[in-house]
Amino acid sequence: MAEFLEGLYITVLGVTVVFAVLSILAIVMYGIGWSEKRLVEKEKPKNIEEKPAEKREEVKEEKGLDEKKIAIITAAIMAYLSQKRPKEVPIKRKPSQNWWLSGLTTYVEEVENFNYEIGKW
Amino acid sequence: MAEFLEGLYITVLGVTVVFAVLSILAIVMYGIGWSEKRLVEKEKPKNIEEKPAEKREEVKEEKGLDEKKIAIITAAIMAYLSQKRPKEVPIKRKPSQNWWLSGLTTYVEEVENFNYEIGKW
Amino acid sequence: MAEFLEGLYITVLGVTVVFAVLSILAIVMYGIGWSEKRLVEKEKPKNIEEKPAEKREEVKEEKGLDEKKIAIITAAIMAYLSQKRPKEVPIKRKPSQNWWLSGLTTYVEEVENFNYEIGKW
Amino acid sequence: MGLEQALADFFNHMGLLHLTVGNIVMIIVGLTLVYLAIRYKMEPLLLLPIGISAVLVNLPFSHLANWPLAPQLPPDIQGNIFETVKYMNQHYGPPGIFDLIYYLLIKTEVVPLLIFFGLGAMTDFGPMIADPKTALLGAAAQIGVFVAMLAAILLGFDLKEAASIGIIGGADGPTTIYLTTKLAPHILSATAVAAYSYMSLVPLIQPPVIKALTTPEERRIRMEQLRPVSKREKILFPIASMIVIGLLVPSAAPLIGMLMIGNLFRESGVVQRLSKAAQEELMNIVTIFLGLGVGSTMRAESFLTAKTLMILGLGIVAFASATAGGVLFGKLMMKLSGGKINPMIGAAGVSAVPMSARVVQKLASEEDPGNFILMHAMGPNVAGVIGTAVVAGVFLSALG
Amino acid sequence: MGLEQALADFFNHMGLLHLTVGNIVMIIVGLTLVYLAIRYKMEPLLLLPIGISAVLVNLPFSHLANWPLAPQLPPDIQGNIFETVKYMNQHYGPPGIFDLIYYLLIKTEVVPLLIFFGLGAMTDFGPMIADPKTALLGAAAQIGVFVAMLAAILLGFDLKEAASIGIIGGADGPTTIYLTTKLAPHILSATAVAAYSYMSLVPLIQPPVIKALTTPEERRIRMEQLRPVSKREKILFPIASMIVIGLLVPSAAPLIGMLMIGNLFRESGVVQRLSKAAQEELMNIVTIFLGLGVGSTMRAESFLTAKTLMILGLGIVAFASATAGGVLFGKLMMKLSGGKINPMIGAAGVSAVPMSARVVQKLASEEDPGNFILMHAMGPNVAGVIGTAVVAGVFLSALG
Amino acid sequence: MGLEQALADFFNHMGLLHLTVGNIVMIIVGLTLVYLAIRYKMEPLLLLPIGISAVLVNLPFSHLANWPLAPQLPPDIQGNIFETVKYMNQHYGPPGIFDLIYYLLIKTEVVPLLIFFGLGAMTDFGPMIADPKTALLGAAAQIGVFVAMLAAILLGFDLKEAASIGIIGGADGPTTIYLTTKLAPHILSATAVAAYSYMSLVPLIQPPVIKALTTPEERRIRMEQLRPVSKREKILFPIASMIVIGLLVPSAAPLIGMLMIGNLFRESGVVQRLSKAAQEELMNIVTIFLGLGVGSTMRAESFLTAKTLMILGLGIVAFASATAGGVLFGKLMMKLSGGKINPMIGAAGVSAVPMSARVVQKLASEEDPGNFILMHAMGPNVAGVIGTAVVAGVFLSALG
Ligand code: NA
Ligand code: NA
Ligand code: NA
Repeated sequence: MAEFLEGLYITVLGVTVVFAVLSILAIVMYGIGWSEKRLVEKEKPKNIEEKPAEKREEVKEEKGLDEKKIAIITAAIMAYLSQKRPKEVPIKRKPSQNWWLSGLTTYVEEVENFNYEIGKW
Repeated sequence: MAEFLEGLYITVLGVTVVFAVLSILAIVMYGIGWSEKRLVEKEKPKNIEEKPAEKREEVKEEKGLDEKKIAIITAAIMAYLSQKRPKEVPIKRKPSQNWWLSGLTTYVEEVENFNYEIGKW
Repeated sequence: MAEFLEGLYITVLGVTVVFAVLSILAIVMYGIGWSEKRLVEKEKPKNIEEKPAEKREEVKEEKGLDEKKIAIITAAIMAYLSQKRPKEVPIKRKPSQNWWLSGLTTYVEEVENFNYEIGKW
Repeated sequence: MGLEQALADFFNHMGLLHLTVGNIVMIIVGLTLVYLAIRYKMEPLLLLPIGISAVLVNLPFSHLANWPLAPQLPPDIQGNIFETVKYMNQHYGPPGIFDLIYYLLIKTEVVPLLIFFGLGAMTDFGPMIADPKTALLGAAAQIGVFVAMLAAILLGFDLKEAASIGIIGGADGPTTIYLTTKLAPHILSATAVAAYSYMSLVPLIQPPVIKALTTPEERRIRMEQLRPVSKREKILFPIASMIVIGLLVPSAAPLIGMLMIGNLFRESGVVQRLSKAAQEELMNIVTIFLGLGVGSTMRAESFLTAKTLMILGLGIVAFASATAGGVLFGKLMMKLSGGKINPMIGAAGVSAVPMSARVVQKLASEEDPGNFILMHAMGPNVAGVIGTAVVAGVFLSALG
Repeated sequence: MGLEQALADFFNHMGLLHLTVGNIVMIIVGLTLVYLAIRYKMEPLLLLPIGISAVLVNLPFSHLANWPLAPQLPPDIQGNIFETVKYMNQHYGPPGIFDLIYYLLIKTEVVPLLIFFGLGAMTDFGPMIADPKTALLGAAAQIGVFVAMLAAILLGFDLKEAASIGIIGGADGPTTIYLTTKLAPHILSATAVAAYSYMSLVPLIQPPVIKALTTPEERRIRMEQLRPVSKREKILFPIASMIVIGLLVPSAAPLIGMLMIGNLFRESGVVQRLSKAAQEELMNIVTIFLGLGVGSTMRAESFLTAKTLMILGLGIVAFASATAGGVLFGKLMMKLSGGKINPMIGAAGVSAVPMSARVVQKLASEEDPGNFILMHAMGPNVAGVIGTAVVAGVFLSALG
Repeated sequence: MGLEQALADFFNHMGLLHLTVGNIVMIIVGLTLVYLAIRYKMEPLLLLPIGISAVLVNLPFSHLANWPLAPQLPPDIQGNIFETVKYMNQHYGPPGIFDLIYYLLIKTEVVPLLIFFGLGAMTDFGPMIADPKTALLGAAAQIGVFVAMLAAILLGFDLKEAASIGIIGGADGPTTIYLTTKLAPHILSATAVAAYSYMSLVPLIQPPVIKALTTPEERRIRMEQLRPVSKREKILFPIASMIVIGLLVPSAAPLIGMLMIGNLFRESGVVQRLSKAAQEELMNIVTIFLGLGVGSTMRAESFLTAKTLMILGLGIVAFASATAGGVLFGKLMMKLSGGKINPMIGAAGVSAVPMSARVVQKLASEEDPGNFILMHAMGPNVAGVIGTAVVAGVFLSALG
């Protein structure tokens, strides 16, 4: 029973502390929120002038570049890159490295597929 | 010679054990395979009804979307994304961060290339 | 003052050593550079015959494949892949896994955005 | 040594011949956890390593874990981890890999604290900052911890065990492991397994409790849109809460401190490299060690006791009463706010992030498909992590 | 202290003046390994770190590795790693970074076991599950281990050394390191270097042996398509084999256990995060430590002996006889199966995964370009990893 | 224990009531570092963890760091890290996570050396190989180290402290931490913070010094295009420099050795996996530990002294005189080369890579927008890393 009583004491202590701590934390957060609000109000007047400018710019960009054209350009760039890349990095993996590079599985699966394909014929 | 004899004993023991263990493992694997087969057979009847439906769906999808159209749509989406992304993450790296971000090299190579280009003129 | 004197000794020692070491290192580097130059000169005659062939090949490839065509092909491949991939990996994340997969945030932000959208109506 | 001798020796040390009933039961328990993890995706990142590691350590002579978990140590070396491992090596032979993980990485708090660090880097405290009063619901849910603790005392557990059992109701795995390791290491496997199992069972445990305590009208209450939270606030929050809690409950400082450092890395925006490492590289490695280390404590002698069954039972009590505590306090806040707060969000004070928040959302949608309170439930949800760490701090300062 | 004194002291500790012939030879050996790794890509992930670390530790007074490898320890602290490091620090000064890596990460088995864990996460046991009888070929190839062991005894090595040398024939680096560290740490560098070197020379060592033991007709034998293996089977396999082997050969449990945990992570599909970590972040870091730690044991006094040359020679014997063992057993299976099995796949029981399987495929293609037996060779290949771990377990239980 | 007693105990250990003025000042210092790191991105990867960790350890009883930094140890255990931690545990209680990081990872040199390893994998020595004579400028900048050392002695610091303070002028964080940990651990936090702070202030500290010592004409000097450097040269360089420096200054071998191993991993091209791990996974994790560990040494009793202020002052002296040393030697080389060398590139011998090189480029562009000397400045820049490590080696051999 002494243990239970001690448990009760700790419960009272614990509940008090956890509520106290989270209440204080909540107050601190309200404080942070309040000061943030004041700071933002102070900063706003300056920003009003800047923001529209930014927005206009964005709109312009979007207008300037026709989506269709962008699509073609992007694809072209990608095609160019995909043509370039393999040449730049002529990977010559050694078999043993495959194992390390976890390539084993991929490789195995490749062959597995290949075998199955052959199996079908 | 006593050592060699002991080596022989260990050899006999070892060869026996390794064959025994891998044989038992093989038997276990045959067991797993056999129970898998039975399980699959049990499950099949149910799946037969489901699978064709799935397949049909897939076929539909593939028919529904003309590859050419998809190509254009994809490219368009990508172009749109590539247009968007840089604005979302306006990375402003500090020089010192370059070093950490292993960007040093890239940066250095960039300049190197640039220098060489200039050197040509 | 004894300490300062010792500091001076160490300074003399240190400056001497650091200059000596970096000088020797510089000489070694000059040596490496010189032998590299000789090696390259030796290797050159062989390469001359090979390189043009390579270059011609590259040029051919570039001519062979019209950039426009490549663009379309690439986009088509990508579209095909993007169509394939989601089916191959039908990820079914459990909520708790989101937390681990750091998806929590993304998820939370998603909902946040969603809530704001609703808030507008 | 003749061949016969060699063979005899080999067979004498064949695990098969030394398998006890206890081992077999533990192997089955381990396999069950593996099955639940794979088949039902029950917290697989923890329960899969825990389960498979339990299987391995219960194979006799497997030498992955050679040391006992709660050894009788000479009084002068208790509390000295370096003397302890030396002593263990002397008396129980060289450490297996799981002994090293358990004694050097888990018992020293390193792994649980690094997990908290990673969790901090993964957590968005935004919803709580946007509506600070919801943090109180994270406190209310801790009532379940104390209810379970008192119940455990009544069932005959001593205070330290009872506290470790109660903390299960906090629904925070690392906190449970951290506290149990310090107060009652012999029941670590039971409390850890209970914590992670019930966390993944939250969608089953919570709804009946919530429904019993709320009316459909209450569940239908819509809440105001949360205000947006600025980057500055998100940066200030971890710093402020680390200092506030550190000054009030120093024994919670390691957990809260590491959580908040992780969160500061995340929100500061200037150390993405480190924040990513905290969430990924480091987190993954540490999670592997946590799972294997905790699983290696599932030995027949310490797990297969009536205590373990009681702990599993008390775990349910803990989760249910934590849910009830949260919901009832939610009803109080609803009354005080004039009906602006949906009392269900209190249930999310049980911090199985983000699952209990999702449960709450689901129940809200059931009553009214247009009712979105998930974000409001995230506030108590993350507050519950802090609350449980604070309670652990109180336990450590009173009993540690 | 005057300037002259300072200068004199400095010169007295200049490594250049203390360079022994042994150091010079070892530096050359190290540079050769670096050259082979870079120029011929011979197992670069191991041989590059090993080689460069050997160069560094042979620069006199370089303080990266200050402690001897096989010190004379007082009998009461032998086998106690914590007492050992304390003793070493007392007698040989503070540890260099390589001492810490070697004594705390390699000698404690942590690094080899974590590598096995990663290998498990990288390995697909599918081909072996599809055709379980091929697992026996993985057993047959272990004959090479015993042949080399017996040869080593005849050459004058003691039993523990001979076992460590024999295991080279298993063609599993981490197993070799694990066993040698426990049985004969003073020859660790020689066995490790031999294992990794010959693994990368498999395409040169195996073909002549295979060709000598098989006819072109045999090499032309086509094998039936392997059946597909379900996810369920792949999940059950690591669990079952961990339990089976753990119960039969407990001393192999650490190696097999970690391998199979890794494989379960891989196949379960629910812990991709951890599986990826095992294969990448953790594996890369651990590989760096393994290479540097093993390389740091290449000291003139222990490496530049006739023993090392003999070990290198015995390594070839081991690989060749392992290949022969596998092929001969393959021929037996061919006979028993009525010619359905290509005997060459037995050579893949030498587990240099997946290289020996590729060698087999290449030889098959040479005879018949349409003959695809790579997948069938993968079965013995992965079985060979298990087989070697089992043999290591037998050695440990008989000699450890 | 009654409730009153429990409450009394709890309040007696509430950190708030034990906060000293020293703690408060240190918390403010820590928060200032956090602010500078986030707001002005001053070396955030180090200063953010250092700052926040300083905040945490100054919350009383926070149990993240319980052990003193420069304890009075019995003479027979000094220099024995394993005895030391055992002793600390006995006298100051179980280690907090920061104690473990500091005593086991930083004091043992592991973390600074692994950072050097990662830096090696990140560094391109190409520009220095292309024009080896610029390496001398990396030596010249070390003069700043000695100037600051002598100044420190005059201000009353002892030799070991003075050397640790001087090395700040080398502008290499890990080298500073490495040396200070070995020579004067009680001033570690001051030298580390000074090193990283001033490294990020290089764009403010260097320009006035450079401008004062050069004429606009000199700054306008254009330099010849650097020759291309082959892969072979880049591979040979780390090997050669490791051997050369290791043989001449063995005490610099750990730093230079790890740096060059990392660089060899990078340039060899055959171990991308390991090179990536060195630069990313391992580097990120180690950076976290370095920052937290160093920050945890910022205790009021050791940081809030007149010494710290003097160290911060001497740090500026070190950076400025290092810049001056480099530029003046640059002018000498300009004269000797007949005006082919821009003397400003000497300032880049201060190795805050690549910042000081950028400062030089910026000043060159200001005078002549078409003047590109960045790559030429990268030579002295990376040479400065080597130079500082050599100087640290000299200090260790003379004083360690
Ligand atoms: Na909680
Ligand atoms: Na093998
Ligand atoms: Na420097």
